[in-house]
Amino acid sequence: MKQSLFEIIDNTRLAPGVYKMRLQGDTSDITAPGQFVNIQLDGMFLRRPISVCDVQGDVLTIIYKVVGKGTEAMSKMTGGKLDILTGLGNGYDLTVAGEKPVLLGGGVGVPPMYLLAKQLLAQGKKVTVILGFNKAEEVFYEAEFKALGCQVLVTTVDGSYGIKGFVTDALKEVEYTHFYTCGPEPMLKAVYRASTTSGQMSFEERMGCGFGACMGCSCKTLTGYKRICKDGPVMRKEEILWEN
Amino acid sequence: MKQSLFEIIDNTRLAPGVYKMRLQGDTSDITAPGQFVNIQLDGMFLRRPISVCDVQGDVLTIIYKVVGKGTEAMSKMTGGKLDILTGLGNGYDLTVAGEKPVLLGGGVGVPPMYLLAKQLLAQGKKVTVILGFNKAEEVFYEAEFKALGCQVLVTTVDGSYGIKGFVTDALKEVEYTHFYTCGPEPMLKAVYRASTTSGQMSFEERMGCGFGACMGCSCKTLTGYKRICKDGPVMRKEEILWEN
Amino acid sequence: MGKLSVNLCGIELDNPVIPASGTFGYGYEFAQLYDINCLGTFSFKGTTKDPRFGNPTPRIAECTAGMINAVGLQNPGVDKVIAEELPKLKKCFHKPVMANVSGFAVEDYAYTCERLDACEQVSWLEVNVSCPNVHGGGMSFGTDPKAAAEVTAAVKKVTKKPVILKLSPNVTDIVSIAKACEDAGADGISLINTLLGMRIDLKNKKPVIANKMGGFSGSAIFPVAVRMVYQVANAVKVPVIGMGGVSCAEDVVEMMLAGATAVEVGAANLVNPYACRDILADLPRVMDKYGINTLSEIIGGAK
Amino acid sequence: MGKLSVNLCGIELDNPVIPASGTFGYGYEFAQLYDINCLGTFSFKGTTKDPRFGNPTPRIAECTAGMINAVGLQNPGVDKVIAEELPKLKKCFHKPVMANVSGFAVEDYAYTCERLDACEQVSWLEVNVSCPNVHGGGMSFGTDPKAAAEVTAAVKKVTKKPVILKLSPNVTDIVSIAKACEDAGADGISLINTLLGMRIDLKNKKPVIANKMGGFSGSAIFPVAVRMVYQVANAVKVPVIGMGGVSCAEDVVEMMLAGATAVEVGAANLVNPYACRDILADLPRVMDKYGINTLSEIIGGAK
Repeated sequence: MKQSLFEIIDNTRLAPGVYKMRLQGDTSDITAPGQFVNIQLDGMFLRRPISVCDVQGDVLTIIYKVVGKGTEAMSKMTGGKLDILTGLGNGYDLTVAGEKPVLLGGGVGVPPMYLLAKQLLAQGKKVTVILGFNKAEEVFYEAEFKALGCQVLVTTVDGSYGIKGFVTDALKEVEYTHFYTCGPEPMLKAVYRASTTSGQMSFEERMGCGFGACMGCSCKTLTGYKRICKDGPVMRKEEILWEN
Repeated sequence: MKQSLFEIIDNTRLAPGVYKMRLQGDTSDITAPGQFVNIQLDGMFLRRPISVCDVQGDVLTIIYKVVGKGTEAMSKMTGGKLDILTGLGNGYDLTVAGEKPVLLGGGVGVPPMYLLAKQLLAQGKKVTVILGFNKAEEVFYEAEFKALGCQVLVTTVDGSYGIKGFVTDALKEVEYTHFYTCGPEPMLKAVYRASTTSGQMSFEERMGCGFGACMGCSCKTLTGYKRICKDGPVMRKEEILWEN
Repeated sequence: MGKLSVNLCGIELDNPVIPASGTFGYGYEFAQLYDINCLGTFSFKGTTKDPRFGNPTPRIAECTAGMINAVGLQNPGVDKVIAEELPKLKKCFHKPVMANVSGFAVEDYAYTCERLDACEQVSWLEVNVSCPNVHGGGMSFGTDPKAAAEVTAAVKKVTKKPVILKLSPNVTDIVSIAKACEDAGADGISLINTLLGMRIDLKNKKPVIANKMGGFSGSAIFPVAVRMVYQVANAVKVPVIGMGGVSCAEDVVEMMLAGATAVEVGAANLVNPYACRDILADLPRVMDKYGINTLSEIIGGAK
Repeated sequence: MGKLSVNLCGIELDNPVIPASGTFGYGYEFAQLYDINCLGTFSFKGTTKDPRFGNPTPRIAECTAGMINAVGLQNPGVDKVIAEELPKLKKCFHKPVMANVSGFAVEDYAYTCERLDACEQVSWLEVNVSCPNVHGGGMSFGTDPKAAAEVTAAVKKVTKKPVILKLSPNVTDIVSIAKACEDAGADGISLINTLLGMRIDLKNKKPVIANKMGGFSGSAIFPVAVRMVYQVANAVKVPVIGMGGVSCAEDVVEMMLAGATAVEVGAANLVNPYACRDILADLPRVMDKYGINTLSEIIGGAK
């Protein structure tokens, strides 16, 4: 973990309420895809945890959804510096991907799949990415994933774009060795049930500190109590305990 | 009273910890010298009450001392807009000045004397201004008052500039028909005692609202309870009741 | 009922927004800024049997997201309030108004309420047993269920108008006090009054406020207010007026979800004199954003 | 004594800055960021007799200038704390440390304190009778002078180490509880724990926190903390540790002027992991600004 100031390069709208911000700063503590950063915002007591979408040299890319006053304020930023804690969370384990990993991202669960796909491709894996949205207008980053060179499937619940249904409907058609997923809990559960291989899933929870000090985001797993911010956000399928 | 946004024109240092800010906006509610404005600052719950130094058309000039985090932040401002309540307080009554009014300002009690002097001179009065400071480096606005065309006497407690002593020491030498004063309470008391004519004095108190709603700045006078922010800050010598 | 209207103790309010006593004077300062008849009603400056100057100054201290006041119930006394203030108030506010009453003995409360009961423009009596800034009285009535019940019963004897007990948050068990007031006949409960707070001036190493401690208000105390409103609204049958740090339309909705039938706005009026007008203007937008058709339907909605 | 040093229950601290229990874990997360041996000491995560997962999530809600938590004393239980956490802690922190203890029965407190008494790196026992987030225990011991005294007496029987009672601010009369603890043998008092607060999510119209209510902390509660520290420090002879919303060096000085011998920093550590280090770095500047030669001389200076 490192605390440092990042300079906002740009901040662009990708879809209704979804923005992409590029920041320049010390990215040296960001060591794995699936990690997140925690951003301090004026007038907000708690930092805002946001997953890492991409890192290139000293440029950090995040994609975030406007959910409250904090992210609302972020969406209006055009420049300036932000106090950011980097290198938070465990991130995904690439060593167990096998030859044909599948990546499933739902809504704002899509961004962390980007850096993951990039690194898996760099290792010569055959990467399939399934992006799930509610409707056509919400779809983002399909072209970016294609540009990386992965096979990309897009699903929309209302069928207004791509495959009609959920990411799990697309998963049926895919042959894979391991899965990586991030998205809302109902989606994670569906993927958990539908998947036929080992896999890793990234969880969300309201956090206090984001670095393991406050026990605000604890969860029970088959391997004991875990702090989603520090021992997670990525959990292995085998250790997950669904409480409800 | 009016609430409106003012644009910062400039903000310059006059003396150690003393700054002059010029703002552009709707000054129409500023009707008398001795009134004050109440300024909202980011991150501060209460507004900052600051006396009016000058008004020319839509340009408001204030002079303020850095006493805490709020005024500290103000001193660093170079531009932008401020939410300001204008037209607060009763202000000085010019109708009773007589032919030779004397104006006594001590430290940050100096600024309101400027607009007052200007208006009295415009009425053809012979105006004498006594400016009191602790030491030479604190002296400000002597030239500005001279430029208006009043007789200006400066006192410093340590004698490092002008007349050695307090404004009351200079007052002895002046022939006057009425006095106007603003400054720290000990100075007001001294002027009250030393003065040989009727006069008006401007008081300071920690304020809540600044417009008469909260009763946070009440004081007892010979003519009843007064709210310094609304019935004051200017009191007539004849009504003052010194509690300590 | 309309989109914004609520029923407070049998009297319909156009909307639930009520400036809190002590932050709105008798209304005129604000009437110069906007037509205060847009308000549901307002609770005018706390009234006592005899005139009071209140506490020595400084009476105000600033805090993060709030302020401390130790005014100490400055007011001209009930006779002058009725003779001079209410007629002036009537000129700028044409709706039923809420009278806020304090005292130092049970008899004081009864005397003052009886006098105000005779004023037809007064439709609710908000009985303040929670002023932290007066000695031997005020809050001491609000920190003991028996004393609070006594005041309630005494006031109920002298008026047929709705009696609303304003409670102090500086207690271990707010529910027991609210219930004691309800059992003694209170027609409503309003809370929270200010938290007892203190600041020290690092320059002179003394308390900022002459009275040392004072009442802490402002958005900082909102979470404590929501909690107590929720606890009390779930324990009593009479309507609850929620207050404490309310400064925007979202806060009004949150208070009502917690169980408030109406919402008082206090310190916010002092920093933004247009606060209540602005909140009213923004309420419809916030209601639409969160899918709320009428405010009356969300009262106590958070279970 | 040095410029910053203070004496806490007979043990000299290099400085009065102490990370509060529950906001600093067992120190390692922070030891990765800076050498935590710069701290006066720290109070490690609240320990109970048996392991606890704590409350369901969400456990956290944001507020203006603060946050609500309802963690509910998650900890591995005293045996594991002694066997696994303390040895790890010793590696990154070489000074005497403060153990924070909670329980659900008087016997729990005694059991846990007796076990920790045997650990030589533990020099103070901070007994938490004020946790708002556990049912049947925690705060209930801290809202009744008799119960608080009972816990104090039981713990004093099993240890010779200084026993500091951590009190809840959610009470009518904090002084009576502090005095009861002192009379029962407490060597010190620490306060304030969190204020009981609540937030409601306007989107789903439900309490944000699964446990509904939780402990409200952060700079918003500072004025309440200063007031209670002042009241208690002026009523008891034992040293008082002040906490509640402390987030900068000025706050530390204000707490000490109010009567605190040492100062705990809580929520600030969660938003700025370097908070305590930054406060320590800034203290000398603030002391010079306000003409303070040594911190020990200003304790209780505000009269």
